[in-house]
Amino acid sequence: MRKPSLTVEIAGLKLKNPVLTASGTFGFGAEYTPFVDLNRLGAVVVKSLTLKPREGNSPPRIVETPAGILNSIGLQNPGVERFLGEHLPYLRQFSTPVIVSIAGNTIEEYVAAAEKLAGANGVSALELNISCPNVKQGGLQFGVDPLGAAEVTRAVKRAADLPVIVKLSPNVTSITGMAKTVAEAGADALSLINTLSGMAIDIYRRRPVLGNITGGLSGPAIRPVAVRAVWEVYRAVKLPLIGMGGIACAADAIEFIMAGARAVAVGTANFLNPRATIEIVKGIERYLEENGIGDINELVGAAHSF
Amino acid sequence: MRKPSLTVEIAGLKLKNPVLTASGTFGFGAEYTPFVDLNRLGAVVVKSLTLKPREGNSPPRIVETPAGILNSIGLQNPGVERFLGEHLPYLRQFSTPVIVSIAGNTIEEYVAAAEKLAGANGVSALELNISCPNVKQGGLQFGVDPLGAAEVTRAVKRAADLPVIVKLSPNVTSITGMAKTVAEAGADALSLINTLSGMAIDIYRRRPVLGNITGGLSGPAIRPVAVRAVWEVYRAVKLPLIGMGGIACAADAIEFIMAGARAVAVGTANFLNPRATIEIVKGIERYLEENGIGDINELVGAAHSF
Amino acid sequence: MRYFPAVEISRQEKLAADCYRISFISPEIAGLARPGQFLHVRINPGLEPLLRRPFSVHAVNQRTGEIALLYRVVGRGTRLLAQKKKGDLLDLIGPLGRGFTLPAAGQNVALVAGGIGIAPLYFLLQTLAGAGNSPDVLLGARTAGELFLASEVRELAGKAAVLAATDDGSYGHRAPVTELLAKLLAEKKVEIVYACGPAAMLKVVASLLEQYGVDGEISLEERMGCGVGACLSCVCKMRDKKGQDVSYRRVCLEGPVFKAREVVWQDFG
Amino acid sequence: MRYFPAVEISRQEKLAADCYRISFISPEIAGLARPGQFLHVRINPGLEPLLRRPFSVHAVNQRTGEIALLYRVVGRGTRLLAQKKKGDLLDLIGPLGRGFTLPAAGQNVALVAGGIGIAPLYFLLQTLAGAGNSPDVLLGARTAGELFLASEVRELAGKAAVLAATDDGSYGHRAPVTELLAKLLAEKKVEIVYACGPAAMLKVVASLLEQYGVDGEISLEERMGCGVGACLSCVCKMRDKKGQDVSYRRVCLEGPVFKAREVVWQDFG
Ligand SMILES: Cc1cc2nc3c(=O)[nH]c(=O)nc-3n(C[C@H](O)[C@H](O)[C@H](O)COP(=O)(O)OP(=O)(O)OC[C@H]3O[C@@H](n4cnc5c(N)ncnc54)[C@H](O)[C@@H]3O)c2cc1C
Ligand SMILES: Cc1cc2nc3c(=O)[nH]c(=O)nc-3n(C[C@H](O)[C@H](O)[C@H](O)COP(=O)(O)OP(=O)(O)OC[C@H]3O[C@@H](n4cnc5c(N)ncnc54)[C@H](O)[C@@H]3O)c2cc1C
Ligand SMILES: Cc1cc2nc3c(=O)[nH]c(=O)nc-3n(C[C@H](O)[C@H](O)[C@H](O)COP(=O)(O)O)c2cc1C
Ligand SMILES: Cc1cc2nc3c(=O)[nH]c(=O)nc-3n(C[C@H](O)[C@H](O)[C@H](O)COP(=O)(O)O)c2cc1C
Ligand code: FES
Ligand code: FES
Repeated sequence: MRKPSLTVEIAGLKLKNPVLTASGTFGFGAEYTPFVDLNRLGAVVVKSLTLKPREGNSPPRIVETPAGILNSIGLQNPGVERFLGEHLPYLRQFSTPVIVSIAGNTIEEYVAAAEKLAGANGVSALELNISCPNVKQGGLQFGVDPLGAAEVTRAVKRAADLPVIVKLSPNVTSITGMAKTVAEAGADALSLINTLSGMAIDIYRRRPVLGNITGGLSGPAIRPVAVRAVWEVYRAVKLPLIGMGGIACAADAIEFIMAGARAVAVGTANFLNPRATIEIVKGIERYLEENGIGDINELVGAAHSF
Repeated sequence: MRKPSLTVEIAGLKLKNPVLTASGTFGFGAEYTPFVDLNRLGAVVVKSLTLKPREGNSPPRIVETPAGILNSIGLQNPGVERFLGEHLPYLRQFSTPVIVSIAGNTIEEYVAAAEKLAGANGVSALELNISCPNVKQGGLQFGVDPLGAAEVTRAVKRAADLPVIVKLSPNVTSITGMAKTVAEAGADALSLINTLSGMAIDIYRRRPVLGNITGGLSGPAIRPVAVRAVWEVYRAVKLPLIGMGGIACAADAIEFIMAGARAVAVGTANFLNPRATIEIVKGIERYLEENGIGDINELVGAAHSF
Repeated sequence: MRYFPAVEISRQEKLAADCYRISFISPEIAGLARPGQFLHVRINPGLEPLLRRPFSVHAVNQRTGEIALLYRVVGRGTRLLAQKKKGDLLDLIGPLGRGFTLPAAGQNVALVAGGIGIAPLYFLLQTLAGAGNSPDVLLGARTAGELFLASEVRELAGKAAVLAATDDGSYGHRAPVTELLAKLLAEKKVEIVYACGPAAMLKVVASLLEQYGVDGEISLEERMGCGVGACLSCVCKMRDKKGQDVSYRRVCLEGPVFKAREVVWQDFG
Repeated sequence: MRYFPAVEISRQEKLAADCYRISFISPEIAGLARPGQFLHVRINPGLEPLLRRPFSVHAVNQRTGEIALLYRVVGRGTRLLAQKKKGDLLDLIGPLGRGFTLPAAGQNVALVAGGIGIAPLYFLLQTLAGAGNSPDVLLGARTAGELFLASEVRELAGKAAVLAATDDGSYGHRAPVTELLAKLLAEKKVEIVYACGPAAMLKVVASLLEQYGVDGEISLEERMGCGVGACLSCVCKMRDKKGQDVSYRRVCLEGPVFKAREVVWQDFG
């Protein structure tokens, strides 16, 4: 039997396979090249960029929790300019599409960042991070306010001639509501989910562990919440979905795909196993072979028709 | 040094210690008496009752996830009448207050259940479960709609001359908003959190694992989300808080207390260790002794003043 | 029912591919356990796996107080259990649930085991043999390799017939074990049948019993949380005595053994 | 830097209460490792603990290719690490980070170790000794029991002075090790100081170096995620060369070794 097809299409982008990197967990790609051949990934999603550089939150910025981690990086990033000058050229060597995540405090910032990136050669799509729980203003406010989310989406679509993927926050009453609003606003695809808002306390020092007090929960612990979000949004909107949240192995990835994700992103698992992305690509291929499935697309949403 | 004081007061109820059982995880108390002396608990919170008996959801009703479980019991319960006849008399033998959790599809059902229970001897307080994610109508709808939540709270307060504890859902954009609304509506205390909405898929059978498709996520996995909820609500309202979500040992309980919980409830951990509640009571006492703290109340919210 | 937080493993034996027998000494459990009851096992102290796993009491040595569990590796928990060694500790709650109702002296009894379903029936057989009752035993498995207990069963069964069937015919009759039961019921007056195995098999057993008007008890499986009746996770749909209204009953408390005719099968397979 | 998913433990030695040395054979790591670099260790394959744990390369035997890590049990991960036995496997990434810049031949060097801070400095000492440089070594600990490596250090240091101090005076001078450093700097021309230990101690070391205008490098610790520079979890605030604008730098990539004068101490203990 010939090898099954792993290629998927997201927002007009043809991807070799459905395995992406989750923004903020894979740096700008180069950090993982000692372990991973970037050419074998579906796409590289880089750390969220803001128009101007950001310092981020004060440490500690990470703490381990049961089957998860809390982080409060606070969008530390070099800004769009330096990304274009220092990081994008390196990524251009690879045949893998580069998806650039952008964040901001104001619509204007999103738009300005988007325009600069749209002009650059080697940026395949934009992911709007409107759901970062770790920055005081901006970030999450758009993520939990449907109007704000729609407005950012519309503005960026107008400003940049690139596919726009909107990344949704799980910290809302109705993620399907958010999904519908940004879909109507012109989003080409949706990423879900970003981290859950959480915190940890050091009972010996009697204070929050994180310098920022609260942080974003990620890792296997949140997988059931993420799978549910993908499941519900798949039924609510027609857009292609990129599922993420606790994916650590191929079986996890397939769970998201059957829930309705056309692609998946691997985040926290990179920290545990630097080759997680590649192993998941291989594992999905093996599953397809073992189950006589010729094309990954046959599995997208498969669990809805049981 | 004399033994530290563990007694706390919640909504006018004096509790021997701050360790309660989480509704639905401890049955009606009798199930755990082979392992636990109910007289040594702060209070027993029983499985949520509805006015009429409920059959619940079709199995499977439980699935294990990383550091957590998903359940979709669907409020199976014998109804208020049979509880009063078959279960409450047994609980009356103990000196420990009995808190009865009630749920319903309509305000009228909540009110009718509350009235019946208020009339009974041996019911110390009511906990309003407006946040069960596992029932089609009712349950969660009140939990995510501030107006509905306020209305139920007001109606039950009017109907029953008992302390009313409102249990909040984490599946909302703003749990502090919900807290403020039910506080204004007359709640005497708040319990948080109920389970997070989630699901799991069996990738070999290509279908959701749970008969109900989605379920509620509980256990250590959700602790960071629960601690954050307690932390935020503590700053938003003056009501006493009962914290729960992934508490498996005394250190976990103390984390909630320092975040602002005056009492804690143990749920999923009972399944792992049938003596969890008692061991947590002992562990808290030991911590107080080792740190020279005379009264547990000194720790409530301690992490806010670092 | 008691809580045994630290019981030392006395033996871990691999009986076949994926099939193990794990034993420990506990005169208390040996004294309390009845055939058909189960133990709720916490495999590791940490969070992996999180929940306990239920296993039927498989064999009891009243003299030494040694208890055995028979299990097949099917997932994460049983895989971790199979890694345990003599001397390691297990955390147990039990014995739990309602076991088999024993037959009156001299009643004609048959046991029907599908695959790992032999686990609780072996303890039942021990008990019956002890009471001088030697039932017919029907063993079913996918292949000969899974009939690893056949000889031990023969010893126990004494003069009674032990018949085996395999799906692939690699041992005994090439047939589902339920065919052996049909044959037995047709040829001989059986008064009570005890069965354990896959839901699909139990379903057939139940209909055969109905057809022949024979009483039977079966041991069911459902995913569990607490194991003690508190969480309502483990329910199966059952008819009441009069076979009328149906309701959910807890496998961990009202079961795991139920009267064959009580079970509402729609929920299975 | 490489990924070594399965390295077999060759030794696990308990050196003192809570202090262990764990070793494994890896000529590759032995060849790549520089003093001050660390390995990012996945202690168990499952989810407990979830994150890797960083440990400095403590000792390298170039002949046998054996690497040693020296660690103190302070929490869950190190407790689980201490349970590992010879023959068990470890999952390693490394060597990672920027190590110490070695001194020019003949420079006067001093090493200052606080408690478990001896871990990376021992490998540095091995390297210096190999290059014929015998630095002054100042060892600090809470009590004598924690100076378990003093004799091995003496051997390596050769003719150079090894001074020890304990908080409780149970061995050597009853003083913080920083007092020994103050004395040394006052009495002798030291050109480079290498230090590792608790943040509070490093802070004092840094101010002494500033006071005496002596160069120094220190090894910092911060909680890590990826260990390879991708997640920005492990940052510490640093001054740039000119001592002007401050910015966050990654302990895992730009560190763990930094110039003493670069560190902005407000962020610490
Ligand atoms: C009363 C009772 C007695 C049992 N006796 C035996 C026995 O003697 N020998 C034996 O091999 N097996 C027995 N089982 C089945 C055994 O409990 C499961 O095979 C085991 O729990 C699987 O765990 P796992 O982690 O390896 O599988 P996984 O599939 O990884 O388990 C995931 C979750 O599903 C649950 N689960 C999976 N399969 C079953 C099942 N068939 N029944 C109940 N829960 C399940 C697990 O407990 C766990 O919570 C019994 C089940 C019950 C209810
Ligand atoms: C570059 C570097 C080199 C190190 N070298 C050594 C060494 O050679 N010997 C040694 O004993 N220790 C060393 N440490 C400290 C060591 O990493 C921690 O003691 C260890 O991670 C504690 O893990 P735990 O699970 O036992 O503690 P826990 O407190 O349970 O750990 C909880 C979380 O906090 C992190 N954490 C806790 N303490 C520290 C710390 N001091 N530094 C960084 N992360 C921490 C853990 O990695 C884990 O993610 C080093 C740290 C760094 C950053
Ligand atoms: C350390 C860290 C940094 C992150 N930074 C970003 C970010 O900059 N932008 C973003 O959209 N998501 C960010 N995320 C969220 C992840 O992209 C992902 O949505 C989330 O972690 C869930 O996936 P996981 O469980 O596989 O990690 C970050 C997550 C982690 C753990
Ligand atoms: C099996 C199960 C049944 C539950 N049933 C109820 C219920 O009837 N009413 C309710 O308010 N909460 C119910 N809950 C939620 C718990 O009371 C608790 O809020 C939640 O599980 C978080 O705590 P934990 O992580 O300690 O379990 C149930 C939880 C579980 C696991
Ligand atoms: S497992 Fe909890 S009621 Fe049966
Ligand atoms: S640990 Fe990820 S950047 Fe340092």
